[in-house]
Amino acid sequence: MSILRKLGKIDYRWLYITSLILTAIPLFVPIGLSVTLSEPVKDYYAAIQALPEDSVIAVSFGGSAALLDEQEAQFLATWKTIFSLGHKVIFYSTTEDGPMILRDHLGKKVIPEDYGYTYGVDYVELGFSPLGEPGQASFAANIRGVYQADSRGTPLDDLPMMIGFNNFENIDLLIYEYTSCTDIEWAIRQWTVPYQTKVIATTLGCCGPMAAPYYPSQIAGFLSGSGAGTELEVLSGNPGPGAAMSDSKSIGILPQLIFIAFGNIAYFANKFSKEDEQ
Amino acid sequence: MSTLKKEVPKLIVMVFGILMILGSYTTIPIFDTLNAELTSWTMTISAVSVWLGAVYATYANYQLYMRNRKEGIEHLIYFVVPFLVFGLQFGAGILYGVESSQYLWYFAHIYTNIGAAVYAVMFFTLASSAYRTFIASSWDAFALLAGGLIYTLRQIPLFQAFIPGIVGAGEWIMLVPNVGGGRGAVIAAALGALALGIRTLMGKEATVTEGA
Amino acid sequence: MVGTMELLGMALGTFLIFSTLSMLWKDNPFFRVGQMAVMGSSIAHFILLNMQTVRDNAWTPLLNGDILMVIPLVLGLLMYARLKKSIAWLSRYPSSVLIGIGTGVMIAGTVSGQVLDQIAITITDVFNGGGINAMIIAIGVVTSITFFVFTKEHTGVVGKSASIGRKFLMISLGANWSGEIVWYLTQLVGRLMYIKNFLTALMGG
Amino acid sequence: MIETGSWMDLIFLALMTILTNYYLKKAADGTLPNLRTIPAIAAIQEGVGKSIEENKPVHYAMGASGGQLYSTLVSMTLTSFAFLKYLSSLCARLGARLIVHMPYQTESLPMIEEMVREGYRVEGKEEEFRVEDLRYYGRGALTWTQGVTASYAQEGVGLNLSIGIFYSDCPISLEMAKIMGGLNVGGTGRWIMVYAFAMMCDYVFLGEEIYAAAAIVSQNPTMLAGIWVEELGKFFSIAMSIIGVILALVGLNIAPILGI
Repeated sequence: MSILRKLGKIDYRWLYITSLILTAIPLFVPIGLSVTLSEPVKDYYAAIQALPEDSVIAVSFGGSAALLDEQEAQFLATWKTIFSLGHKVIFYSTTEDGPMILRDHLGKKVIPEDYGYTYGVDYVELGFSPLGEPGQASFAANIRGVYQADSRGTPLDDLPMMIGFNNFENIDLLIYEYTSCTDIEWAIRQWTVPYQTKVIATTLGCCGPMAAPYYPSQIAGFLSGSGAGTELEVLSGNPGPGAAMSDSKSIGILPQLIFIAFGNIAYFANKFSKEDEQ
Repeated sequence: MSTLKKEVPKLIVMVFGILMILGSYTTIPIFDTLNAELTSWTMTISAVSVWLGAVYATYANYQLYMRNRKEGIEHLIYFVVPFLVFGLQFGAGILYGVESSQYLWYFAHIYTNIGAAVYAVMFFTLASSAYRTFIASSWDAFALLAGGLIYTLRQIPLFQAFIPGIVGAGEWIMLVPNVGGGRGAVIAAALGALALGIRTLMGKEATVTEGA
Repeated sequence: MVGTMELLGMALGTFLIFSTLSMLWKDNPFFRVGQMAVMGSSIAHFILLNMQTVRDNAWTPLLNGDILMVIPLVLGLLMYARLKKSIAWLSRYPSSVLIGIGTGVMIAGTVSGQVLDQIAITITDVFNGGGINAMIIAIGVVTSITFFVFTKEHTGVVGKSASIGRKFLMISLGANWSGEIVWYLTQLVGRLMYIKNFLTALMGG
Repeated sequence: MIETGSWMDLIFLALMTILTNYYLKKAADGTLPNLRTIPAIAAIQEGVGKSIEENKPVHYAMGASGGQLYSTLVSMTLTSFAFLKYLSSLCARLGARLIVHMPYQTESLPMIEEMVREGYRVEGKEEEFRVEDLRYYGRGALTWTQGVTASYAQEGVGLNLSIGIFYSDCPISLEMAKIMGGLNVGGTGRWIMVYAFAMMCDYVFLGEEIYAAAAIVSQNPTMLAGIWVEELGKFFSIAMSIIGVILALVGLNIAPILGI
């Protein structure tokens, strides 16, 4: 009995070190586990697929350098899906890191020109503005109120795609990429509620439960975490970084589950032994 | 003087708050224009104040060094390193621009790695806290444990493959009881925030009206 | 082949990952140096980006004749009044502007987005034939709000409702924990992949 | 003139404003709400006492992003200011050292200093206030968590009070304070992060409790009176949900009245 009780008092550092080792192993010895698709991911993909030809998609890009491990699979698979369908895209960054990540990824990992796109005609990149919720509202109502030029300094009116393009009326779908869980409300309050713009969202794994109350009534679909990014990779047939992470996550979580079991065994062993003593 | 120190700020809060509300609820163009203008102001005010942080950080760092300097040379290193890194990065940003390859090199290797590593550390801190608290010692604790475990298993490919129905169960946890509880909490917190907001605009919120 | 600068960067990155993770073991000089370096780096990065914001949002428009931009610039400068005690009260002016704007935006967005719409969705889901799940959500909403009632002791009907609400809240907290821990695990995997790539590059891979 | 679909919002807002005014008047006459106990409030004083006994500092954290003034989370910022003022006053009165881990939003720093100074001033000890104990770490959760953790490790933790806007910073700061022997008390209005407080704190303010608790610690009648308004809002939400669901079951949808 005393051994069982000790299971509840193991030094945390054992948990840390076993998790670290087990997470690392599949990086060297891949297992290749399959993934199962979930409804919000299927609906996210369906929302892009359902757009008529030559639709315009606005991507509110909330990329963060420190969170790329979680976000990268999502946005790479999303961009590949959009570009393969030929829709026009307007990227605007809501985080400081956004333009740097776009520069790094949108020219090296997914190249729009490979899909026959021309900058300024089929897609534009507006750069960073610390939008926040009021900024999202301003953008939806009057893009030029927030951006006078694109990220390269070209005035918006000199970009063919942006001529006569200035607010929500020109946008068929908003892909709202965010990292701060409650920010989903900004898209709902400033896009869905006032303009009934169709919104799909990508966010971190932790934000899934917070996005769920708004799905499917206010957001048509969402990706939460790199796991959902992996699902989109599978669904859209665009393999990417998500798949490589799956195995490590599967094995790395095991010590946590075992330690939770240990904690419960120790608790009940303690409880029953006290009852026996009484 | 009291009017300038206390009453005018209260009035400013009230006027700007009401202007923003009018912009949201009316179709009068002037309020929309004002909303956009004021929003732009907030970004500027905030951005201009950015050096304040450096002032506080420098002062605290200097005082820490003065207090610990006799304990060893390492404290001099701790004191100098932030200034050195600041100077190098700020210089690179000013000389080459924040979107230059030099700055991006710095950004990619320092900023990105430490940021991501801090999040990795959180995996461990959450793990140890779960080991301590995910104990089914009551029905409330059992609910916490069940919600946490089922949704975790749903997210991990290994369990998706070997536990039939775990995806459905995990989705159900997320889309049904989580929504019920979470929505109730959101409504309650929103009401708390609203009540406080209204008091603020009425000039009755102590944190805004009192100060040294 | 990876270039020398890239390899150097990866070595630095790997060192910083280890220094950050090392704090889990205990406080140590590597962690301290890493922390101080990050602080300097982060403040520099933040200042640079904000200087751009000032330039794009206020300075350039001002030079182009938008005279109104003087106001936010002056308000921003008033923040520094806090550093001198005799004029510290002046910093309340910009703070009040920000609080007023923030409160106005919050009120307008919260009433519908987080109160009325949430109740409406709960009802609509039942109306649209959401079945047992919609009913469970509705029960969760009502009982969990009861948990947050402060002016009634949690006894009798209120107590029972609050107790049920607490179960819903706990499940929600558990699900939130789960979402976070899997995300952080992803971050850990990402950093391990970075170190693996560095080792591969170091060996000429 | 009025935005389409906004009438119900405006009516709700008007009612809340009228009720606020009414209860403020009642508060002026000395009528205040009776509130159920929130154990975490008493724990703050206990924690300050523990810090003095152990000769360790009291830490106050409002989150890496806790200084948002012009966002929808401004209420949470103001709430954290109320706690900060209370705590600094308590520390000044009892003689504990207070370290404040400031958020990265520089626009909130003047108000933070003002709150701490005010706390010391009301106790007549403004000269004991030390600016170097207001710590700033730069932008984002990553630097903030590192700075806070380093401070815990190097200076010790008696009480760690964390109230404000927390994102993914609190899982490290709270757990590290716990591992280093601190008494953790705290809460946030951001539901998504409440789990971390529930798991890592010795005493927690669950979600909305921070607003009520801020009014209680302020002992300011107008803030306390405001709790009535929140409460009526909750009763309204409960009643509308129950009535709406019953009517929905018999085929009547009242949701459009609420704005959808």
